[in-house]
This record gives sequence, C-alpha cells and structure tokens, in this order.
Amino acid sequence: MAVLVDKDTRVIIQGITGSQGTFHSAAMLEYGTRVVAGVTPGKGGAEVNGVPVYDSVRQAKEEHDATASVIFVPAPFAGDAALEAIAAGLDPVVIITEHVPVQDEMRVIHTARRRGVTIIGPNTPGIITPGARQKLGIMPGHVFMDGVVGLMSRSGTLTYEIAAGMTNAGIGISTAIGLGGDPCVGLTPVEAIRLFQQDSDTRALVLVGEIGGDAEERAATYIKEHINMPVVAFIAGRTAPPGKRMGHAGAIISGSSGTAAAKIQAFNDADVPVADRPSDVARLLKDML
Amino acid sequence: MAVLVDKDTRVIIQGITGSQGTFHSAAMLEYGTRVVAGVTPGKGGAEVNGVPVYDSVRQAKEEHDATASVIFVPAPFAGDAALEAIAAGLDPVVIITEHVPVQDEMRVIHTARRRGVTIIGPNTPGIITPGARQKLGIMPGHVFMDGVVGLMSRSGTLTYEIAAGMTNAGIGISTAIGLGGDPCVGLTPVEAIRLFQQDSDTRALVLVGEIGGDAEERAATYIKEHINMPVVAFIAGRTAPPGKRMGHAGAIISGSSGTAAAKIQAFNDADVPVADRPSDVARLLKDML
Amino acid sequence: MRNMKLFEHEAKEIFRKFAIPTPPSGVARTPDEARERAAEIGRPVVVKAQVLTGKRGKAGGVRFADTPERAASVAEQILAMRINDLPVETVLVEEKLNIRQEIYVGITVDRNERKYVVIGSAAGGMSIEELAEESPEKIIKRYVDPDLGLQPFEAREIAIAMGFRGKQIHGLASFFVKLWRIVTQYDVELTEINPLILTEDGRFLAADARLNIDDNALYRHKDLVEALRRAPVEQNERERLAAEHDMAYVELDGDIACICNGAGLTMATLDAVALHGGRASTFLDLGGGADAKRVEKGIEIAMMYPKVKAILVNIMGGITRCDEVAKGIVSAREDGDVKVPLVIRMVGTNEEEGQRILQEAGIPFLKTMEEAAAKVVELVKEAA
Amino acid sequence: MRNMKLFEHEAKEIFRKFAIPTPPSGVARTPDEARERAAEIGRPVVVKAQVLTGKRGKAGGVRFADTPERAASVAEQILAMRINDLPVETVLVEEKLNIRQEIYVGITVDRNERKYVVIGSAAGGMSIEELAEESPEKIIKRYVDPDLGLQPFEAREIAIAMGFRGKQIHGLASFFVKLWRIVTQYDVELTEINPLILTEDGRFLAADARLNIDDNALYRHKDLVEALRRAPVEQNERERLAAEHDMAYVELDGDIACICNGAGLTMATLDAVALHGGRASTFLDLGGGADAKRVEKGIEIAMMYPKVKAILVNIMGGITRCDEVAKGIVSAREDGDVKVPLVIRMVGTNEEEGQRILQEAGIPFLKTMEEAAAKVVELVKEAA
Repeated sequence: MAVLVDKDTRVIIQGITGSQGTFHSAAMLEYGTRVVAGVTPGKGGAEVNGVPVYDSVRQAKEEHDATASVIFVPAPFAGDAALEAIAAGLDPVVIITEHVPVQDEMRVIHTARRRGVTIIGPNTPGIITPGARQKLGIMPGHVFMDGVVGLMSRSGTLTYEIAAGMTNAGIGISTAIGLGGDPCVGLTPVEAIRLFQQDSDTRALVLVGEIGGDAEERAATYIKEHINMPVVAFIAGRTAPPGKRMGHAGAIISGSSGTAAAKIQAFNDADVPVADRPSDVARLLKDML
Repeated sequence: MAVLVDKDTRVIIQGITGSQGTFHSAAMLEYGTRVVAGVTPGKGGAEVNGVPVYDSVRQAKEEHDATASVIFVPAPFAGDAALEAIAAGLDPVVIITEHVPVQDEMRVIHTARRRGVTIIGPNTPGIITPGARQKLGIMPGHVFMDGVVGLMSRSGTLTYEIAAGMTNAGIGISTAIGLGGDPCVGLTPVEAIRLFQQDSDTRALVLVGEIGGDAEERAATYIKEHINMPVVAFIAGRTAPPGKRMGHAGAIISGSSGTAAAKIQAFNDADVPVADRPSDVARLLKDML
Repeated sequence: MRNMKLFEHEAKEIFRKFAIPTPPSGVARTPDEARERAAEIGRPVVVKAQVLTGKRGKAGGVRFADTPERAASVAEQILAMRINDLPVETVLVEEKLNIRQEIYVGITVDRNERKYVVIGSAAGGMSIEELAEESPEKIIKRYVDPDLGLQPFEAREIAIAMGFRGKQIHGLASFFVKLWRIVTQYDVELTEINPLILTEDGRFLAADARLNIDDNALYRHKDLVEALRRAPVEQNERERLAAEHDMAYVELDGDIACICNGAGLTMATLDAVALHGGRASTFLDLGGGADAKRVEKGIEIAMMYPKVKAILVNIMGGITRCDEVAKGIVSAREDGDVKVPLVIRMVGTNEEEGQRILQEAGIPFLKTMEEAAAKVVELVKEAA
Repeated sequence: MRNMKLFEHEAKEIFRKFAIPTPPSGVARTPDEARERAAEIGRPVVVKAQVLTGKRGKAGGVRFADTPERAASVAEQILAMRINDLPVETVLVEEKLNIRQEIYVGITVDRNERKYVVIGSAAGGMSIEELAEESPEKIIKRYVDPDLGLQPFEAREIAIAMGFRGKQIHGLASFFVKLWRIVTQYDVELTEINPLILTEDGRFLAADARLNIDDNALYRHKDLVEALRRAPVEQNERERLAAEHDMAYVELDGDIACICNGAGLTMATLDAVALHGGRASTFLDLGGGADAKRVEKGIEIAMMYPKVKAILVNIMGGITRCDEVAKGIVSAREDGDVKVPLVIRMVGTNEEEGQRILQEAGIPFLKTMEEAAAKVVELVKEAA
C-alpha cells in the first residue's frame, strides 16, 4: 500500500497562485496527483490549472475532503502555512519551501508532533508513490518506477540520480520520501523506516544520507535492532572538509559525530552495505533482492 | 480516603525561608502536616522549623520522596515556582500567593493540565483533610472537623465561617478545598466535584461560590446530570452592584452571566438548595444527611 | 480583574508603536489647543472626551467639528463636562473619517477557559455586551492556544469568519496579529478597537482604542507606568488611601460600612446586612493577618466617606488575631475617629483575649454574623 | 546551518542591552585608538583581535597590556596579523579581570532533537568540543521545552548542576535567562560566553561573546543588520557574487570545480572526483530550475578562482532543463570565460535537446557521473 501517500490521498496546494505553486500544481496534475484544491489567502474564488482556490486551508479541506497539503509559500510565511495545515488536520504536510527560519521549523515540527501529524521537509523535493501515480512535490515523476523498495533521502537531485539508476536496473520504488535538506526537518530516517516496516509492499530500503547531524547513525542503530529486510545506504560528503558548509544547511559537521566516516561506520556495524557511488546503489540492491 | 491530600501526602514548601513560609510551615507542622522539605533557591542547606531547605524542588523531591507542594513565594516568582513543582512531578501544587499576573496563571494552569497535575489556587487558603491531620495551606485547622462532607470554595475566611458553623452543628468534613479567588485558577468546581464523586468517604457536598465567571453555573449543570449525593450551595455577593470590583479579582460581573441571581437560578434548576446565610449551610445539610 | 486602564490617546500611542493604523490626531487640554490640533490636521475633525468610562458618546462627549474654530468651541463644551461622575481633563482631536463600515475587534482573558479569547464582529460601533445579547451570531470568538499564541492564519480565519474577502482579509488580520503582540508584551487583560473603521477608500483604521493592563503585572512595565506620568487608576482620596494600604475598598450607595477580613466574607456580610433590610455604604476587606494598626486605619478610611452612618466589623480569626482587631478598634475609638455606632462580631484565633479587651473598653460585641447584621441595621434605623 | 556571525564587540553590545554584565571595553581600529581606550579604562587591559574565527588566542590575537602605551603597541602587532587567513581590522580593548574561575555557557539549536539546548560547564576557557571529548561529565546539557521556553527554574537547575551554590545560583542563572531572551528575540542559532568569568570579588562577567544569527531569519532583523553597518558575512569577491545569485559556493584546496544542481548531488560529485584520484577546488550548487544565464554566471564565478584547472558540470535534470544548461555552457564558452577543460554530464528533462545544442557547439558530454568524474581527473592530470 506504500507509505503516507496512496491512491486515496487528496491534496491541497498552499501557495498555488505563486509561480512555483502554479508550475508544480500543473506538473502534479499531469503526473496523476489528486490535487483537489489550492489555498492563497486573499485569492479565494480564483482557479489555477482548473483547481479551485480558497482563502484558508480549513475552507479547502471542508469543501473537498482533502487529506494532505503541499506548501509552496515563501519562507517568511511557510511556518504559518504549515501550522494552518496542521490545525486543519491535514496529514502529511509537505513543506517544499527552502530557507525557512529554524525557529519556525522547530515550532512547526514540535506542534505537528504533539498533534500526531507527519511533516515532510522543509526544503524537500516531496514524496512520491509511483504505484498510485501520486506525487506531492517537485520531483520528476518519470525517474521513479513502481516497485518494492522504500527510498528515503536528505537530498533532491541526488535522489533522482539514484532513483533513475534503480529504474534503469529494473528496480522499482514503493514510496520515495525526500526528508528535507535542512538541519531541522520533520520526518526523520528512523520514523520513515518505521513506516516502511509496516508497509507490506516494501521489501527493501534505500537510505540516502549526507554529512551533518546524527540521523543516519540513529537509523543504523534502529536497522540493526529492528529491520530484517535488505537495506542499502549512500552517504554524500565523504570528501567535504570539516566545518565547511556545502550548500545544504544540514551539512555542517559538528564535532566528530556527523562525519561521513562515522555514518559509514554505523551502517557497517549494522551490516548495511554503503554504496561508494550513486550507481552502486542499484547494483547492491540487485545482489540483495 | 478524602481527595488530593491524605495521610501519605508528603509536602514541600516553596518559599519556606520567607516570613509567610516560615510562619505557615510551623502552623502546618503543628497541625500534623508531613512537611518533609523546604525550597528557597540560594538557601540550600539551611533549616526552617527543623525542616531542611534545598535549592531546587527537584533536589527536595528526590531526597524526601515528596508528593505535593505549597507555594508561598512572592507573586513575581510564583509562576516560575509552580512550573518548577510541575516539572518535578509534584501533585497537587497549591499556590497560596495572591496578585500573580494573569498571564503567569494561564501558563501554569495550561502546563499543569497538559501534564495531568492539579493546581489549587492561586490566591487560595489551600486544602485540608482533617481526618489525616494534613493541611496544605493557611487555614485555621481547628475549625475543620473530620467527617463526610466535601467542601469547596472560592473564598478564604468565608470558608472558615461555614466550616465553623458545620463543626458547631457536629458536621465534619472529608476534605475542604479553597479553589482560589482569582479569575483564573487551576482546579475548577466541576473538577473538584468529580474528585469528591470518586471518594468513598464523601457523602455530601458544599459549594461556596461568589459572583463572577460561570464556574458555579457549570458546576450546577454537572451536579444535575451526574451527582446523586446531597449538595448545598452558598453564593456571596448577591448585593454587589454590577461592574464594581469587590476585593477578589474574580468578583467582577461581566455581562448578565456571573450574577448571583444567575448562579442561584442554576442551582435551583439542579435541585441544589442555596443557603441565604452562611449559617444556613449547616442547617440545610442537617436536613439532607 | 483589577487593571490599569489607559486613556484612548495613551492606548493609541502604543498602537502606533506596533504599526496599527490610527487616524491623525492630537491631545488638547484647552479649547485653544484643540483649535491648534484641528488646524494641524487641516480637515474636519472629531473631538472626543478622554475619560475611562464607556458610553461617552451617549453622554455627548464625542462631537464633530468642520473648522478649527468649531473644534475649539466643542472642546470647550466637552472639557466642561463630567461623564459618569468623572471630569473631562483632556480631549482627543482626530481626523473625521469617511466611514464605509464600523467593525469591532478585541482580545481579552476568558476566565472560564483560562485562555485569551479573540473577538471580532463586522457589526461594530456598539458595546460588545449589547451585540452579544442582540446578535450573538454576528460575533466571532476564537480561543488562543496558550503554547503557540495567536498565529497569523488564525487571525485570517477570524477575518474570513467575520465576512471579509480578498485583500481585506490581510488588512484586518494584521490588526489581530498586532494586538496580540501588544497583549503578550504588556500583560494586557483587555484591548478593544470599537469602532475599527473601514473607510470609503478601503483602509482599516483604529478609530477608538481601549487597553487595560493587569495590575498584578505592572511591576514588569515600569517604563510604561512612568511614561504615562500618572497614577495607574483614577481614584478618590479614600480609594487612594485604601490602595496604598493594600486594602480592597469599594464605595456603595447605602449607609453601613462593612469592615471584614477576606473578600468572600465581606461580600457575605454585605448580603447579610441586605437580608436584614439595611444597605451597605462600604466594602472594606482588610486582607489576611491584619494587626491593630491596620484595623484602626481601615476604620479611619471608612469614616472618611460621608454616607457612613454605622460600622459593622466582622472578623473571622484565622491568621488574623482577634486581640489585635480589638486593640485596633479600641484605639480608633479613643482617637475619636468613630463618630457613628459600631457593631463588632469576631470569632476565631485569640477570641477570648479580644473579647476581654473590648469588654474593658465597654464595646459590645456579638457572636454571629446574623446577630451583628441585624444589630447594625437596627442602630441605623434608630438613628434615622 | 548558515548564519550571520557577530564580532565579539557587536555581540557584547547586544548583551549589554539585555543587562548581561560585561567588562568595560572599547573598540579600536588603530594603535592610537587602542591607547585612548586603555586610558579611558584606566586599569590593565586585554587587547583582543576581532575576527570571526576560533583559536585567536592560540594564534596570538589576545594580549595583555598594563599601560595605555603597551596597549597601543600590542594593538599594533595584532592589527597587523591575519588569523586563519582573515585580516584583523579592529581590536577590542577591555579591562583585564581578576579571575577566580572560567565558565562556559551557551545556547544552540540541536538539529537532532529539533530543540534549543542550553549548555553549561564550570570548566570553561577551552572549546566546548574539546571539553565534550575530554570530560563529557563536566558538561551540563538541558533541552528547552519549545512551548514554554527556558524558565528561570531551569536556569537555576543548570547552575546547580554545574556545581554552584548560594547567591551564585541566581547570578549564573540570570545569564541563561538573558541569553534565552536574546536567542528568541534575534533568531539566534548559536550564542556562547566562553569564558564567562567569576571574578575574585564574586561577580560574573561575560569576557567573550559569540552570537550567530540564522541567515534565513535576517529579514526579521533589518534593524540589527543596518546597525552593524556591514555585510552579514565575511566573504571574498567570489563568495559575495555567488551569494548575490543565491548559489551555494565553497572553495576547497583542489583544482576541479564541480558545478551541479542540488547540494547532495554536488557533494556526491566531489566524492566521485576523489574516488577517481582527483581533488575538488569548488563546490557550486546552482540550485533548482537554473536557466542558461544562471549556468553561465556559475561558470563565470567558478573561473574566477585561480586554483581551478578544470570544470565538471553535473546536472540531473528535473525542474532544471538540460537545454537551458547547454545554452548556458555554450554561451560561457563563447564569451571566453572558460579557459580550462570542461566536462559535461547531464541527464533528465529535455536531455536530447541539450545534447543537440552541445553537439552543435562541439562540446562533448558524458552520460554517467562516474565517466564524467574519471574524465575530468584524467584531463587535469594530462594538463599537469
């Protein structure tokens, strides 16, 4: 059945009247996503790509029985938009926006956690379930093929790179989740793994991490103790110098934890093979499946 | 077994080194209260009335397995003290202090509610269980006699007046709770009634209210629907002019709700006799017990 | 709830600091100043009495003036008024707006929910109490999550629920968001804008401003209190004295002063007096643990009110000791402060010693509230 | 996390606004100014290089001076230094303290917990990372409840856990409480006082100050940015240009510039270069949806760095269209910007059209990252 997003997911797009929202709502519709409504406060009554626009999430949800939200509103207003989606009971809430202030991120994540809502992102390409032809985000849908591998990643294009490699090798995906490139994001790798663990369609996992934080280390520990299905990992930033920021706000190395070496060691300890190159992911999967 | 406070309650006193804390800790000890420790930050290691003083509630709780707190610290610091007691897991937390800013009260009450802790007060004489010889507060212990009536009140001396009247009439009390005279207080009459409802020792209730708010009206509705034991009410402020503040911050009349007439009507609707005079409370109880 | 009430012009000064749009205005204490303010504004104005009481409009305290001359003359009339027994010492001279719609917005503490509540109505211009009674469906109420505070999306939802659409959603929502900042920053117990004006040209402006600050939190706002350069509350001499001694004191229309310890007991004592056919002149709560001096001071303050024809002292001794109360009463009588009949009822801590002191001084006392209330009413009737 | 770092003297100015005690001090840009500052202080001073990098003490950027003359001469030495390749443009002249104890306190974002964390240690004066490694038991860490924020009682608990007693509990706790106010008010990502000095006479003073503000939140702090009268971050010309165009740009020690779309892909490309024995000079992330102009600008910025001996463009087309990328590359080459070998790998959206454009321009391209990485390393080796 895939995780978080399936054929019954009914999506609203917050910030649909902006250029990003307009462009990607069209792309989502084209892919097959059930985009039922858009929200831009003050533009209620308009229409974008044939989708009706409302002034508030609550109105859009009530009119269209929506279940999930994708947020494209600019960074200064993204936190407020996410809190609005949480308050309206949408789940998951996918925050595409980058450059969201970290205090806003923490507030949103904490509030969502208290209410049992899954936040994906911020700064994420989104989430896609190829088997249901549903994508909530900005990823190119055609690189993802339906299948049995659960993919989770902190990167965007690197994920497409790896997914494309899998597709070329004939390996499909149940659901791919962009966890988001910011230091503070909602859904963590461990939480994502737990979701995949309960999904009968998922029979292997790919975890694409990068330097910074200890989310991968925690995931490795969890995998070691709780996961029996095959898992392959990839870590970007092996050659990043300590302390240098490499674009993703998440990629600072703090202290000795968070280095690529520490993460690779953790996966090795959990008997999870770590691909040297993006293209190795598909090869390793082939061996294990 | 009484409610909230019984023979096993182990009490710490926050602000024990102040004049109020020193005076009332002596009075509590004399009455029989199990005061196990005091807290005044910066005065750890001292002793007051033979009670050891700690720098933090956490230390005091851990050393003495305390279960409840009584707060005498000055108003500007009372909110912080209450949050400290809540964080340390003490329950109930009795806030004697008056003049606590309403924003602090709301924060404390909300936090306590989220953690399942009972706040009594602020601006309360406290709580007393005569059968256990335990009082957490400033009331004169000798006017309360052990018995089967649960007493709850928004007033201080008026409660003593009524309790003394009951004692003179040979009617004892299971537990008496001063709910506090401020507009925003922790334990509400409805919540207090629920506690008494579950207490096998309590076989009748007295509710002493006053003008302002609709706590009494809500209590009346609850009694009508859920309470079978005898209940007697008293409402102070029948002759208070609308809009005038009568000492208790809680006693403003706002709009048409909150008047003595509205409250008395609500009790009448619930078949709860309302005493005209404090001394009538004991008389009415006698008739019903 | 006790609170410090700000004058409209004081509240508007704070509003402007938080970028809440208000019409151009200036304060005047004389007709000449009003003329100057009106000339500075250079358009028709409204001259408004600055008093801390409602219904000033009905009392004639709000008048329009098309010219500076006319502003001076209406200011002269208003400055000569008393509204609800309060003198008008200043007026606010403010540009007269072209009104499309009058709106109500406010934030206050809901004591029952123990939360702040935001209130809005597209039908402003009247008191929210009347509106609530006559058209409750026209009032939008939203409680504020104590953890998160009021969020912009909630402010927009309220504006939408009030019936606004398009850009006006943002325009109105910003008022709630800014008022919320003021509420949290200044320990506000009640703030209202009534009316909030939507002008013919589509702007929202705060045409009135109410801001009441929690007295108990004033220690956190010393700057503000200093900036206002006035006492926190308008008081007469007796009220001022009582506040100075931290006694709760309220004057009423009757003739019996009730001096007690504890607000509930004091209210119950007033009620008992009424049950026996009397009428209270004074609510005076000495508070907990009053000593002889405090009791004497309380009697002294009560006697300053000309309406008082008798005094009823009703003490339930707990922390308060009856011997101290007795000493205070004896001392007050010896000083010649007490020129009216005095009825004493006291029980509780050190009751016997207190009775002894009163007996030695020849002051009778009673054992129950009911007897005491009956007695004091009887004495007043005898004197009449 | 990207952030704006404040100089010590800038951070201390904010500290003082929040009543955090700091020693008397003044900023100097010349030896003469340093002499004046020291004379004003009138006691022995410490002269400290103002640079946005750690370890300035080890580099000789912190020197003591007993007289104003001596202050001038050490200031002259320090102002001539470069620390971690950064010039020293100003020094802070500050009263030298009589130190009883050096303490560490700080507040930062814990990315794993998604909460602020308060950190304290009675063993200050060294970097918290070293301390954490050598004596983890000496570090007290407390997460802050996102709903309530740091409460005074928690600040006291930390001070107690750090080993302080008596009045010092309050003295130290007030630092945490005040730092917390700064953190919430200014979107602080990291603030530290190291060392926080306990003087011989029992006072707590902030002897150093670090304050990093979340870049993403700077739009909320325009006043602060303006008050600093400088760019938010110290940058060279290339970094400034990249930031202006909202590209992520980092310079490294190698010789191959990697220009990609997406941070993860860029990092993976650097790694692939290393796997094939090469070393990257440049991390340049064009971001999502780059058009031809943006690609051209990226190549232009990369070429400005003298170390660059080859360029690897690696594009995974999603929102980014390969035809636009190809146009940008062609345009850059035509402008003569590209003076080194250029290796292109691109796949995804409009891949065929992009390939056609490159082919027409005679620019070869590869299909996989591995091939491209191998190729660029080979070209650099050939050139050497």
